[in-house]
Amino acid sequence: MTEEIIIAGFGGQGVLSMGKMLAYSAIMQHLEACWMPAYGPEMRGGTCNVMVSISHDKISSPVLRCFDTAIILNQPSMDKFESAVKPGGVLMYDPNGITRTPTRKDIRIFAVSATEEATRMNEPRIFNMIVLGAYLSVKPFLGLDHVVEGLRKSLPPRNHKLIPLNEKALRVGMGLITQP
Amino acid sequence: MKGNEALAEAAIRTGVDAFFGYPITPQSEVLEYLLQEDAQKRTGMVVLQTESETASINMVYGAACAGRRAMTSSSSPGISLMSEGISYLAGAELPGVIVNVARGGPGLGTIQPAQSDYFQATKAPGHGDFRQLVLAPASVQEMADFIPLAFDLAFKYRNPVMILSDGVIGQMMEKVYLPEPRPRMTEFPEWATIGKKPGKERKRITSLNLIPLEHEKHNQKLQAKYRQMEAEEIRYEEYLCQDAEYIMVAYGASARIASRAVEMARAKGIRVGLFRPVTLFPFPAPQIEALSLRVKGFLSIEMSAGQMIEDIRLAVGKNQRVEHFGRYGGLVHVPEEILEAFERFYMEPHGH
Amino acid sequence: MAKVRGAIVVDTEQCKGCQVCKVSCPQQVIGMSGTVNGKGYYYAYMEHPEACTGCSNCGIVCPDGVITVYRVKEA
Amino acid sequence: MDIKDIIRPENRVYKKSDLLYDTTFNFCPGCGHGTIVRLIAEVVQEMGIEHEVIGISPIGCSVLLYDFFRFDVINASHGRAAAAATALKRVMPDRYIFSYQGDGDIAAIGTSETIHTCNRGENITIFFINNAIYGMTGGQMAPTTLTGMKTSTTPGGRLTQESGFPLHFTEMLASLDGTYYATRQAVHTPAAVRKAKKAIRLSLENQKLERGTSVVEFVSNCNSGWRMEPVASNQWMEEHMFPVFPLGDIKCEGKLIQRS
Repeated sequence: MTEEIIIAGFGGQGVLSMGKMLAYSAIMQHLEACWMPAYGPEMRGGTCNVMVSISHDKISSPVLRCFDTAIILNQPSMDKFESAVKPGGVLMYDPNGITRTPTRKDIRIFAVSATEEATRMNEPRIFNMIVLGAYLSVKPFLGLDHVVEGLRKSLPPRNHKLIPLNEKALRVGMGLITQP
Repeated sequence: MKGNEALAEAAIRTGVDAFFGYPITPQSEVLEYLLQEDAQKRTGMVVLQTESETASINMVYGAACAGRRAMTSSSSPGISLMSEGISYLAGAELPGVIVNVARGGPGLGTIQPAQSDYFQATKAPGHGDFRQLVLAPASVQEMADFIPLAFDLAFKYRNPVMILSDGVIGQMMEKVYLPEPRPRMTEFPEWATIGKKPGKERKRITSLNLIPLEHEKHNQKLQAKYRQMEAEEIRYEEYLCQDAEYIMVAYGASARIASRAVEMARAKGIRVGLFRPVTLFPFPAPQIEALSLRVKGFLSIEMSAGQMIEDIRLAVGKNQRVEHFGRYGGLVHVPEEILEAFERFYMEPHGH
Repeated sequence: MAKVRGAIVVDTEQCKGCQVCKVSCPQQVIGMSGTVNGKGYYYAYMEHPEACTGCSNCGIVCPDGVITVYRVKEA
Repeated sequence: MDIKDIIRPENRVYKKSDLLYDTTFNFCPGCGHGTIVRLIAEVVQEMGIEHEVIGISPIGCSVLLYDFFRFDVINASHGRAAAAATALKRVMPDRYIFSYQGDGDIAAIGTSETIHTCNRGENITIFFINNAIYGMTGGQMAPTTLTGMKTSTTPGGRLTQESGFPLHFTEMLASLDGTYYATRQAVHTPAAVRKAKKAIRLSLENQKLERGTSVVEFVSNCNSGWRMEPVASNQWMEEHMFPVFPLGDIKCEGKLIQRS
């Protein structure tokens, strides 16, 4: 099994940390994982993306052109990465702020209204966890307990009190996907 | 762990005595990690944010004079500033480890990854007739593993050793097994200037020699050292080379990306292998020469306009065709375009 | 009353004849030789040895450390 | 009493330090460098620290410093002695570390390293020999060259509108919070030598206090660069250098000295 993912949005959405969570969770499940961020000005509020590879085998290239899954969180990323999904792959996006919905017919497309849900829950910070939860329900190869373990590993101890909230967000996300 | 962080943690575990560094993207995590992890408290390691890269390398020089394990880390423009100091280390025969998490140049260039410092690292890290050992990690694991290796080599040869990484390897995260902790040194080499021992002659460390005949002798001694490195220290990795008809040659991040291209080629039934130099100096020329006698062509994959290819051509001589495929200026190849380039060169009937 | 007598020994081969000692001597003891040493310098010497008090001024200003100073109290 | 009766080992009151090799200094006749090197050796010997001291020689006239001292010495690259000193002290805090630098080395190319070393308050001693000229390379303008002074690169005399002003580098260093002691000395007369030697001793003793950096500037002559006889150069130095670079303490025990 090899799963290659791109998560793309803008800085501050938690794109990098979502990717980090995925990578950590995979390692908790004794898989190989590689996390390759687009670094630089992106970290300071511009567009931002991260490539995550998860596999049973040693990971070859950390840099990829085509992906099994694209998680798209803003319109510029949609424009850039819709075409990068492998035929038969998955495109998941948050419709908030998306002006042109994806049109490809050879891939599976899911919408997850994470921004809306996070606002409704009055917890805008857990937006990315809702998206991650949605992803886990589409690609259920990572166990939730491993994800929570990965969360514990990736969060500094002072933020461990937020773990229950994040876990809740993951569960909310898992029930939130719709196929447009 | 990020490559940069793994390298920093390995430095603590290797019992490094001193780290001197100045922030620069994409390697700032090294200095940050050492200070956030309080390396000074963990092992007594001296960690200092310096006023410039020039100061950093000269501090490495100072600590090396005391026989300590000293290192610095920077990225391309910062390494340029260090070149004088690296030359002094080599001239005075001092051990030191310099990490270059390379970015695109020339000039201020870009903060994106590149391999355009190959010439600088392997041919001209500074003025004068000298060489430094160059290790090129291709994974986060090697970022960690090469720290103890680099110090072993630096002390074995009393010579600077460079770890030539790039923004991809420095910034990416992978699973890593950290090296076993080594104790800090308590005994120092006999050549170190740590205060004259009673009854013993005092020591001096310099790279200066105003008598040309003596200086030539000193240089001959250095050259002998470099020949010994070429005989003993070549490191490389072969992937699917056994039955290969074509060889891609790549190091660092390029090697990782090219390995995927090799797999894609194999899936199409093309017998391609990957040869990865791990040491860039000494360059695995004899191994490449041996391969050249039984394959049909080489493709050098670099995040540069073509630098390592010159060493490959020297090794191959007239035996075989050597082509280059590079992305540069901060762009990184993807496996698909490497395969496309390979097919363009070698699979099309009228390849140029 | 005890009289203080002094003397200096100049390493004439290392002396570079700069005369800094000569002008520092409060008793005008030091003169410059009429012949040169192996390096070609006119070196310092005690021109008036009887006047030397061994004050060491010449020794401590000598840039080349070539002067050794001796002193005794004469009964 | 015969001279022979005076010249006996028991009557010896002054001789060159045992911590200097018995070689001729490679300085020009009458050069203050020799006196300063001699004094440093004397102080190290008197303090009994020759097993704990590491000296750093620069680029320039004193590059061969290490040929003279019978204790450990290293040679740093041009201007970077303070950086090397920082590292030596940090990895060996119990050792005495000093650098010995000329005006070009410390106040031109090495300005940044020196300022930041003092600003960090590294517990080291910096000896700074200011002769207002580049001696080794043949008498070019230095940062401390006096206004109007002729050098090979200011043949008509230093013009401030072209080349700026003589740099008061020790005062700059003294203004930094990390600098504990800063003084300006000379070695051209016996009285000056005695004072200078005390300053050298204090600057080294300060290292044990761990209160910051000690800087000792020596206003010195360069009779070759100035194209003068040694004795005349010392007179010229008194008349022209001292008014611009007045002797005396600039900062003691971390406090700036008010001068009238």
